[in-house]
Amino acid sequence: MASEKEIIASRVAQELHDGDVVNLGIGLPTLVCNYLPSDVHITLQSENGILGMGELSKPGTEHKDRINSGNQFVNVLPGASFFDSCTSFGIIRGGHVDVTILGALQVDETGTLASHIVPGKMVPGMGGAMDLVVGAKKVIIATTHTAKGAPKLVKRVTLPPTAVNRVHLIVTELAVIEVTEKGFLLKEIAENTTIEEVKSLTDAELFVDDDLKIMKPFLV
Amino acid sequence: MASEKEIIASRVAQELHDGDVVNLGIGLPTLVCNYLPSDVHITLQSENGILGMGELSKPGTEHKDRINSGNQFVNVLPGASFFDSCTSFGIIRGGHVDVTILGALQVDETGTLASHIVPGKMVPGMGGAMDLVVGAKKVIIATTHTAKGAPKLVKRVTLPPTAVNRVHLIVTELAVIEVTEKGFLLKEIAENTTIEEVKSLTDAELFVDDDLKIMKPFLV
Amino acid sequence: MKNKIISAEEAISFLRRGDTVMVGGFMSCGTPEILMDEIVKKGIKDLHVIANDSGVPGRGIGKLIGSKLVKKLTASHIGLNQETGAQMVAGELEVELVPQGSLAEKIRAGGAGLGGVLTPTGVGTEVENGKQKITLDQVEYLIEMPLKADVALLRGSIVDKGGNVYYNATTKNFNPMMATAAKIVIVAAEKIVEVGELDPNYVMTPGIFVDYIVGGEV
Amino acid sequence: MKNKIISAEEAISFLRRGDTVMVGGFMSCGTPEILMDEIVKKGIKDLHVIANDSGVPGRGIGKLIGSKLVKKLTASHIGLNQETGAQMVAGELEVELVPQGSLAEKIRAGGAGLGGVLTPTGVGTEVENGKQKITLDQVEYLIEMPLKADVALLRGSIVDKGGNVYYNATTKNFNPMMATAAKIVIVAAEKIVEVGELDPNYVMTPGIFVDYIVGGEV
Repeated sequence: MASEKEIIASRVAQELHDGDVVNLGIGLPTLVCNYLPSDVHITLQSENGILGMGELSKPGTEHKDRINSGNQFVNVLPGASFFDSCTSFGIIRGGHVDVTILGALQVDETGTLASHIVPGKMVPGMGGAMDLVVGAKKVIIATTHTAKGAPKLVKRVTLPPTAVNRVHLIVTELAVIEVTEKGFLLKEIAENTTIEEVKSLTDAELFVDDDLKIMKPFLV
Repeated sequence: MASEKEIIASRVAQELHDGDVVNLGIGLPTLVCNYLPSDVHITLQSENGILGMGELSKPGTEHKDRINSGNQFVNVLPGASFFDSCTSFGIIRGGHVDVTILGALQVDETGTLASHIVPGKMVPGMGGAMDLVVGAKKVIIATTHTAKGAPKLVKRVTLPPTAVNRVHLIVTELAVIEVTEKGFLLKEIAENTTIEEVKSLTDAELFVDDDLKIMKPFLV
Repeated sequence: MKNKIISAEEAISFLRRGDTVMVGGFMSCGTPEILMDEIVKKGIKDLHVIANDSGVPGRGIGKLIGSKLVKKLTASHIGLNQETGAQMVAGELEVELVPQGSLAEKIRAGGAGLGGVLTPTGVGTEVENGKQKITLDQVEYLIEMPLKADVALLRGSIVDKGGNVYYNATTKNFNPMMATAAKIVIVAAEKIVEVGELDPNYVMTPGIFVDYIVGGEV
Repeated sequence: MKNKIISAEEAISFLRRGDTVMVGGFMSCGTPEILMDEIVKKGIKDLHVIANDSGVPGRGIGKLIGSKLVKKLTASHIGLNQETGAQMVAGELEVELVPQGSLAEKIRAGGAGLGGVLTPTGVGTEVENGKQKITLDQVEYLIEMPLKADVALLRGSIVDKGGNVYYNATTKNFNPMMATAAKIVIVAAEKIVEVGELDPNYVMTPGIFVDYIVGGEV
């Protein structure tokens, strides 16, 4: 059976269009590339200074000068380019990244994201996340619906926000939810759950789209 | 006999030190290089994007892609570099140019320079001059003492200022004058003039240095 | 991969009367002459041109000035094109002068999503007019706000088919910043090569910024 | 021409206890390891390090953290070095977190003579704390002010004897900005070549910014 992560990653992949410039957060988001339709070619940006990033380097082919933002050795594709961090974040902040896909600790119905800090517990720093969420044209959150049973989709984030009112879409193993002016709009629901269950696992009001669809994660 | 321009350029050359990064304005300032002592090697910056600029390209050796800020074809020296206009003015504004040498329409006893506009008559634009005068560590004005008999060194500029309180030294065919907190300080005087004459041709108070020297333009 | 190579005529069809257009180059070095020629041919009027200067008569932006296609010019210098000054004095052309370094930063800010930069350049001069000032750590700065454009017309020395650009020598100048600050970016290429032929270390404008490539620039 | 090539020991003699030091690199890629080693060897304490991150234990800036030589760290991320977090929690190390793009701009502003930049990044977050906000055209921005340092320690892939630097692939990251923002700039070179061997088009940090070169970086 497919894991939650695979379900989420494959469904997120359907949001990407041919030609998109995409920045993938560390962890789950990096799986998205595995599920791209063959006619969808995207350009991956890595904020440490790459456009046109390829796959992880195979053992024995790593180059010490060529890493991704997750500190892994990577390849680059023909047509790639390298640049400094100011240029990289000019690309990000300037709206030249079409989609960024990130994880979340919490995301609320106003589109505010908390992803970088749990005071007193986990203080890794925001890295490039704040710039990415502010700058990317579309911000997709790829996350499990709950963490240890606690809802991650909430009315107002209680953790320190990473960026305010910037999330467009949330994809979980249970649902696809758009952040609208009214709040969370349930667009798609997984086969193996119910509207009631998704509502009960969401700590904010959930509007059900008139045209609610069944999630079809593994289309490709 | 040496022209006024040659006198000024050769005296300004004595202000440059081995290793200096120098930006020369169009016209008279470009002559300064002709009078450098053989043990003084400077790096010339051209604000259109060169460090390590060389001489003007000889006829037949010009390259269409390689001009200076005065729209002349130039050579570059070994160790040169090319860069974009943002980098170029980062170098200038950031204080990485040791000396800039510019002409003047007027310069006043507070170190304020007017060099880029005569309202209603000459409106070429400031180009890079405002950034250069604000950013260079040392601003030297190389100019004739008067223009058609009218003093260029004045109490307060009447033309629109190019930069305020930024000129350090003024070299004319008659004198070397430092801009101090008190005002114009006469440091050197040409052999063929008198303190009285210089004062009469200067439209501001002129303090005479206790250690007043005779200008020795052609030392090299 | 989308084909980005089009003709000069197709390229200039994206430019409309009254558009704001950034044009790369410094005294025409790095200016896409074939695109200037095509604008003149089509006679697209009332342009707001943002560029370092207005070239010289008959070269670079001078071609647009000479054909009276420019309604407003934002530049740092117009001294080497007497026609620009003449049209300005005659009230036919509005000229907005910006210090060269501030102009470069304003365009960069436009492309990099910055709300502006604080610069000491121009404090106490006419450049202050209409601009907000701010004092930080006892130093006065002008807030220079971002510039953006409808179309950017650039010149690349070597361009790959994906739009990666290499600018030779002093043709670089304002081109890389302008590539980031316009809705439609068109590069006139001196030489077009296959994707993969440019070393990723030598790419000066990543291909994602370039919408269209026109060959045949000289 | 002044000889810029010195030993790691001579280079680190310019660094004093309590200095603010910028260190290039992203997760140690582009960090001058031989200079980190020499600081550890000399045991120079109470440093204020400005860098993207604190490396990993035993690599890059992780070496300085491991030897407890850092009093304050200004960085965007410390998650891959548990020792940094532990020292912070123990009150031994002050950590100032800055969004990565803002950090890059702050260093660039320091080197480029800007009083700061206006960025939308961090508005509504704890990054606002202690910073001035400004609203332009109905958008709120933070004013991010410049960063400067006493010493910058960088890593160059190819460096000519005049100090011109070429950074390969992703070693570039923060190095070019840091080269402009410190009083003393030291580059650890993987390869040193004669002046004139680097194509002027491929120079990523002009030699005027580099005070000293140390060979032998791996």
